Amino acid sequence: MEQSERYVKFEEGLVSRKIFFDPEIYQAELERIFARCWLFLGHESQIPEPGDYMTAYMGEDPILVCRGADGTVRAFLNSCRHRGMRVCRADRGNARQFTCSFHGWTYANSGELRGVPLGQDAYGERLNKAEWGLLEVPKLTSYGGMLFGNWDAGAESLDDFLGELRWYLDVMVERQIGGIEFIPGVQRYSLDANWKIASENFAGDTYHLPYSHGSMFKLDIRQINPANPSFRGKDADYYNIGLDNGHGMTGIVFGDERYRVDLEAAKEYGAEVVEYVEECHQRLIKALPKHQAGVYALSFSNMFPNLSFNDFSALRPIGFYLWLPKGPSRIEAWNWCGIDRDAPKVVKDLARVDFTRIQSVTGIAAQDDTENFEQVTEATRGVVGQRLDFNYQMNVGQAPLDGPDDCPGRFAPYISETNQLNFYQHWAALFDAP
Amino acid sequence: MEQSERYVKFEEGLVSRKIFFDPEIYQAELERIFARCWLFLGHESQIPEPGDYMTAYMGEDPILVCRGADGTVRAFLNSCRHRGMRVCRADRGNARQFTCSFHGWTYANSGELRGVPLGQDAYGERLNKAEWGLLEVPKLTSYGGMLFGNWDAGAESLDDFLGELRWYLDVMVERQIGGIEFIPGVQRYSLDANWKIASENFAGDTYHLPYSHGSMFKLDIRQINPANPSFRGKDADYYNIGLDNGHGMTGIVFGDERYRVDLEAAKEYGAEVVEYVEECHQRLIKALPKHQAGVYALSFSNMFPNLSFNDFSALRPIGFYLWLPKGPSRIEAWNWCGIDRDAPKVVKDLARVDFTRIQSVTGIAAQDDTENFEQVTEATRGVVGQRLDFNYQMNVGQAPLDGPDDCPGRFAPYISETNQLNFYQHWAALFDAP
Amino acid sequence: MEQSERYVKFEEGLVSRKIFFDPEIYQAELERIFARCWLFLGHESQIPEPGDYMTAYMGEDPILVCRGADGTVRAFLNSCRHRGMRVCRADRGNARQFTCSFHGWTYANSGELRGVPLGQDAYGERLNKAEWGLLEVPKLTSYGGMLFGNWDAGAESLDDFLGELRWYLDVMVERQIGGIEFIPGVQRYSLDANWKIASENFAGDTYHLPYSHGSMFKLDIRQINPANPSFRGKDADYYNIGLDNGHGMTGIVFGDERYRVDLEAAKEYGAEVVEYVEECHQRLIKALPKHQAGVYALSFSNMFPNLSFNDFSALRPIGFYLWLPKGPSRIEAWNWCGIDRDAPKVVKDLARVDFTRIQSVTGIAAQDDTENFEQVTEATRGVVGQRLDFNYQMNVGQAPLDGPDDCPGRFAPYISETNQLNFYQHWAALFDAP
Amino acid sequence: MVGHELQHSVEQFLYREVRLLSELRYEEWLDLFTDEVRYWMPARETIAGQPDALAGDSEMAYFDDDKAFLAARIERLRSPLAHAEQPPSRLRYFVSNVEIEEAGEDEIDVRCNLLVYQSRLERTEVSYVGRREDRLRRAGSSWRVTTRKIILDQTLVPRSISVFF
Amino acid sequence: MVGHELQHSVEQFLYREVRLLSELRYEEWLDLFTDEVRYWMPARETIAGQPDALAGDSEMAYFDDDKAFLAARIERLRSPLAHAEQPPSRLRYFVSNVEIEEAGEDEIDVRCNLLVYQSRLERTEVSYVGRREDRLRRAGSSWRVTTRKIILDQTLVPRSISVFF
Amino acid sequence: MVGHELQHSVEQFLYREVRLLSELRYEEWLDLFTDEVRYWMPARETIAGQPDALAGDSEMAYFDDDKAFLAARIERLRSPLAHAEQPPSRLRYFVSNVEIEEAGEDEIDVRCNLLVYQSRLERTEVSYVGRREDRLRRAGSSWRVTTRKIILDQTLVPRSISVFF
Ligand code: FES
Ligand code: FES
Ligand code: FES
Ligand SMILES: [Fe+3]
Ligand SMILES: [Fe+3]
Ligand SMILES: [Fe+3]
Repeated sequence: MEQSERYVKFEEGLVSRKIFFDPEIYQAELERIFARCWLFLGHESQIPEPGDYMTAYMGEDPILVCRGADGTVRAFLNSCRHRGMRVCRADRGNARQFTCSFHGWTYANSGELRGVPLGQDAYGERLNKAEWGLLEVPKLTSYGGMLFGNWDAGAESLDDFLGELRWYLDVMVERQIGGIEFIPGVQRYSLDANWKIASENFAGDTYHLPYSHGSMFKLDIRQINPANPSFRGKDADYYNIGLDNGHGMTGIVFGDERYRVDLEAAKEYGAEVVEYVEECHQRLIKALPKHQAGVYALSFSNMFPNLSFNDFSALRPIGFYLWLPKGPSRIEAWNWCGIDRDAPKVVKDLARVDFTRIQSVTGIAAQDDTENFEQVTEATRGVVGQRLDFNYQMNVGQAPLDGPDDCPGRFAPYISETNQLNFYQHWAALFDAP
Repeated sequence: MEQSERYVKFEEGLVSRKIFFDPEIYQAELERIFARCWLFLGHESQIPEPGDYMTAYMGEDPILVCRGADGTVRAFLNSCRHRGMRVCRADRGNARQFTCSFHGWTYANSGELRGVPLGQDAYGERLNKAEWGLLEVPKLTSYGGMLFGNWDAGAESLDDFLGELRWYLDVMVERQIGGIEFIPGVQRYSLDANWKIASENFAGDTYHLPYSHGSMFKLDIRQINPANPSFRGKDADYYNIGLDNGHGMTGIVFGDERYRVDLEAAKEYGAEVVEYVEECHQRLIKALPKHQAGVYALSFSNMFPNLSFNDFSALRPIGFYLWLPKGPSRIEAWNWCGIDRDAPKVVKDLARVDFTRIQSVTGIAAQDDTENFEQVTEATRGVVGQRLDFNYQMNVGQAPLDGPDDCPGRFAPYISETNQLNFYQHWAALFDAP
Repeated sequence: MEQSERYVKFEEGLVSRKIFFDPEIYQAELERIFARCWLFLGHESQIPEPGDYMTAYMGEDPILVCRGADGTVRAFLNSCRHRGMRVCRADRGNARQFTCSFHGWTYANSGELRGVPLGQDAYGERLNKAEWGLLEVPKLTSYGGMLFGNWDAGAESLDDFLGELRWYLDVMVERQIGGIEFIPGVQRYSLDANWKIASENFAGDTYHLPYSHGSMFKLDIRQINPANPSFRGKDADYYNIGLDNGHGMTGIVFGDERYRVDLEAAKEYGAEVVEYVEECHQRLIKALPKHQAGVYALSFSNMFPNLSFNDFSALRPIGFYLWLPKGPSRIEAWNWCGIDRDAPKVVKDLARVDFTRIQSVTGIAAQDDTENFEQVTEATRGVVGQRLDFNYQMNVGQAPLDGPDDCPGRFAPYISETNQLNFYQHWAALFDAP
Repeated sequence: MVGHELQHSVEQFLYREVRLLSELRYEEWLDLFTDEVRYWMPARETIAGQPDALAGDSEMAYFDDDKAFLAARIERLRSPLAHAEQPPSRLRYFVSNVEIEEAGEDEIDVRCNLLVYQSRLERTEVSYVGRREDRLRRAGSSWRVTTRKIILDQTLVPRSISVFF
Repeated sequence: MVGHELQHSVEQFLYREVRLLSELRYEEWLDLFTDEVRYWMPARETIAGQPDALAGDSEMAYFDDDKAFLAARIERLRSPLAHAEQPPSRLRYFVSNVEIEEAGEDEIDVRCNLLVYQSRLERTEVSYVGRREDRLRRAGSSWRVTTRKIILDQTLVPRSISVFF
Repeated sequence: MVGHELQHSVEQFLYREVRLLSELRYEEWLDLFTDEVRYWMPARETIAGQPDALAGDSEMAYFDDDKAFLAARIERLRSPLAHAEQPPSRLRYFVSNVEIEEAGEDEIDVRCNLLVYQSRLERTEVSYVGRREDRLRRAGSSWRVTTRKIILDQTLVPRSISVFF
């Protein structure tokens, strides 16, 4: 029996509570998932100029992401090869080279070891500098400006990893007039929960919306941004879609539905915004097949393992929520706000403010999620609680829905739990991999 | 060799320091002791009305104790069966049902799963609600209003578990005119010590009184409450009594001795109080055999594993001190003050204030106990210290005393350490159980 | 293959990052290194009078160091043999005996169990007091007033343990007119790093000076104390010296070089100080062979495992820096300032103030060391980082230098990394010992 | 340095304001802000060479609320479904180091240091540490907040924020 | 809002009072209380629908002392066997957000926020966070405490309490 | 008890002084000290029978600086190689319980409680807790520090100290 079968009972729609607490399972995740999957590092717009850099994490390993003099972006373990010091202690900046504060080894922002103090005198020929550059993340790929790295040199390509998800991401990416850019700055916060609790939530947990966020939906959140969805319950033409490699999307609707909502909302802001929305739509129609363009915008989703994001509208932020693992029961969440570089200022401001208010650290949605994620953790760590399973039975045995033709993924109702099972099924496959 | 023999050397009166630190031993305790023994949950008087509820812990598992519409008290794992959320986040209140804040599953206070949002639409026939009620503690028994639960459906009855202790508890329970009630409110505090250090202390550690609490006994604590014992050293007619299943009582004296002290003390408060004390005594004589009634009140004791209590007098509080395990070296202590529901107000106030002053979080006794419990922990965690044993040799090889006829338990002098060995002997038996 | 070979690749000059994090390796260190090596306890001058005592640690075990009525110094596990309570909770004081605050067992400051409350009444003949004195550290030796203890009764003598280091320590000790004394008081601080990171640094890490402490060397630190070294880079007549049993010394220079610096510096303070320096030199010449006396003062060094110290000059403090292990990634550092008991007040004040300013908790050197030690830890704990090795290749394959005749140790350039490898080679030998 | 009467009046205003928060009197608290208030908590990063690196006006913020949205937050907090504050946290605000500068006719700039302690449920304890830069406008014998800029010293917020500053 | 002279006088009284505690001058501290003082710290729970759920008059309390028992606590602390404070803790009291209301002729009601930091032995560190509601009575140029109500924000006290508030 | 004008003036001086530190305006901060200042933080131990056991004049200290060395520390902090503060920490100083006593002609003794919060890099958080005993000298309408004695309550310092008090 595969080890994971004890934990993930796919057919029954059950997942053992153990995988959210056991320290050994967590260590195995760091090795078999975070050291093998494509992980999000940030966005190119955060480091536009040669020499720009930012720091990040892959699993618990600190990363330094640099744009070289040649404009190429590279990522490195942010740890000196000499004796491990954090080479760069700032969150971001611009530098041609990094000098380690311990003994002063100096690395070019391309990673190679440029110089060591007292070089020849101290080392003579005994140090082969070529072998002691910063440990580079062997695979780094940018898609729509989003940077992904993978520690496994033998890993499949980002494209293969994205798999079916790519088809939907293209909608988000192609809709942008000037391309996605991240507004400067990041939000970071800690929460005492396992990283999967948050990731699976974005992968498919539409079911928590009406109750977890009932207080939000009671508000007229169109007052924040008219493009805000008034919550919709089960609705035949909204789908959750489970994608290969554990990715999951919620609330996908076809046939220009989201475009119509935007257009309506845009009117409240005048001609400039209306034109902007129309232009976004035009771009999509030019760039993509009609049925794909008709998706127009996404809802909240999760790219396996731990990058959640949402994109409801051209008038709202593209939110990125990275759930960094910091132990079996601790997450460090990093949030970014993406916008269309060429959106009108009114739209950019609208999106930025919307971001702070809904899903950010202070957001009226995120607050209640944190409370739930943390108390799930608190309430399930006892030895009796650990004997139980989490329940994902909503759609067990149910046939997938027929989505529109030529649209990838396994379709499920807007309110469903299949995406989470899809997430854990992939988790199990990686967990069992040698 | 039984695994436990490495740790508990009963014949030699030695106990290994390892059992107070080793994380694996602690995990085993949670499974073999806390998931199998009868554990204290609180008192019925805390939830008198239908719909009243309070939260508690069994080991590290969070518990929700509810009085149903039918007046029946039930206890449940306070964790949603859907995905584990803490169903009730308040310490107490009144509710007919509990709606989980995550997805809104709703449970009756009888535990059954009443409704799930979008029920039929979302789940169709795929969720068997009957199987997904709150996990009920299979065994729950009330004795004298004290609620005890046991996770082991096959466990012996509470009566069998109390065993010989029952005979003494009857004295405390029968003495009450109106029965025990807990004054509203609980005290909670943390201390960095292993749960057994505190439990064994109440089980039998009379030897710590003169020195640990020397500063208290130097005071005229009769000024707090004339029924306060002036400390008595070795005294032929005071006994520590080791009881089956690891329970232990200290300072038991027969022949109305404690009654006489109360009567004397009562005079300082006038006729009403004197009559009250006499009435308590009368109740006992009616309810129990003379030699049992002559016990009148208990001293400090421990019900295995972690419920300590004391009951010195009808004019003093019945203190309950629950030592909740929160890791190998951490306790969360919950304190309650029990009084006779029908005691005169002057007596109730006397008892309540006495409680705050002696054994409570701020009590002049508890302060010094905490200092000792914590520093025992600090001072014994090193690898060399861990090689040593704790010493309980005071009465090794000594024959039990002959107690009065027909009184259960193994009798030892008031100053003795046999009750602690009795505690660890039972601990060892449970530890070795498959 | 020896277990340690996976971690310490001596020939290649590589050490696995695992040994700075793995909890099991840490536990093994406590048993095989800290419970078997000679460890520093403090200095006799801290407890000059009969009855004086101070507390200390050996590994994570708390220690009580007492000077008995007979003037003999003894060390004990600071944990009551009855039930483990910390017998002495003060950092220092004077006491003929220690009464445990839990049950009042009383120990003479010679360790024996003097009395127990209610002795005969409680214990009769059942307690063999002779067996229950404080656990004494079986080996305790004073050298130059420095107290060292060893838990291993079968361990080699302190002399054998010091080995080649003794030859150099004699220089430091013999130079003192009145002998070393510690000024009253200790500094303590925590840092989140493994104990070896700090110890190896003093054992040989001259290479970190120019960059880690560049900000200090940019100052005219002769303004603090003219005897302060202006930083010297590679300099043929300064040596790092690797000594047996893992000890390491840096910056040793022969032929009265350090004496000349002192004499020059002394002039700024007038005749009294010049005479003092000359007298120190004379003492050395009388006490030691010329080539040994010519060493005059030491630089920074580490006595395996965790006692770092420095002694640059007769006008500067003798700094002691003990790196107490408190978990795989935590150190508690204790700092003391040693001076010559008979030095002129001006010199004593100079040394004391110098101590606070350079290497103490607030010192302009220590601050930057802490930052590096902590961030090394932070940056190397990830699963990918843990796959790498630390690099100590500076002198791999390089023949030792020829030091002056009859001077013990393996000589390496002032800027070198051989002492660290010497440290880890000994660590490996102890780690593999049964 | 402004006079001590002014100092006293401002400190009492600030103490009362945060007390209203710890007493969950959100609506009364909101009344202490002018209609055009900007309630702003810019994001903060460790940027090489920029010690006090705060996000700019159109960059990342934790809060960037107008009075209408503050009101919406309060309306939400009054809902039984505002789980983050159900049951409510116990909040303690330590306002200290109050410094005042005149800012024209009837306005003043007020800085203070702020330690906000949040205790909730059984054992969740969080502390937020930072400073506030307020612009106050005279309103009769008291004051109204016309701009509030909150600057946490933490670049990693200890928990998602369900409290006001 | 009371005048700033009164504010100043009360704050100085409160500062001195807690300083006496951190200086272990317990007897002098006790002199600052009237003979009929009630020194009361009611217990606190998280009760559904009752935000600031404090135990009532005859319900659970942490402290419910009169002057006589405060004196007894102090007498005990002076004993070498008062192990909880042997050797004594190092205590730091941060009194802030002092708000005053007149309460008749020569009495005032004083609220303050309180952070009490306790450091003891080698590495025990504990913080108590809450507020105080005092009734003070004028005593010549100074004050006496006639009622002290202490309300911690923690429902789980971080350690057993061997300090005064 | 000194007058409230003096209290106000001193508190404002202390607030401004620590603000200069949190704003990294070290040189301006140093200007607030007299040339003969002793900046002293004696070591502290738990010594049986000596509650407030501070190291004496010629015993162990954490700081024992004159103005010249304070200047040297500042010069160092300005170096890009002062790694302990590169990038700089985020510092917050809570000055409270300010008590003043006249000390002759134009000098006063000022005590205060001090909580210094240090946040640096991504997640290093440290708090220093203690008191200060300053001697201030009148300098025109403001003050200069002529003696500063810093007494931490921690006998185990939470981290090596790269900040001023
Ligand atoms: S650790 Fe980076 S240079 Fe040595
Ligand atoms: S976790 Fe309770 S309803 Fe989902
Ligand atoms: S533990 Fe020391 S006397 Fe009992
Ligand atoms: Fe959500
Ligand atoms: Fe006790
Ligand atoms: Fe250094």
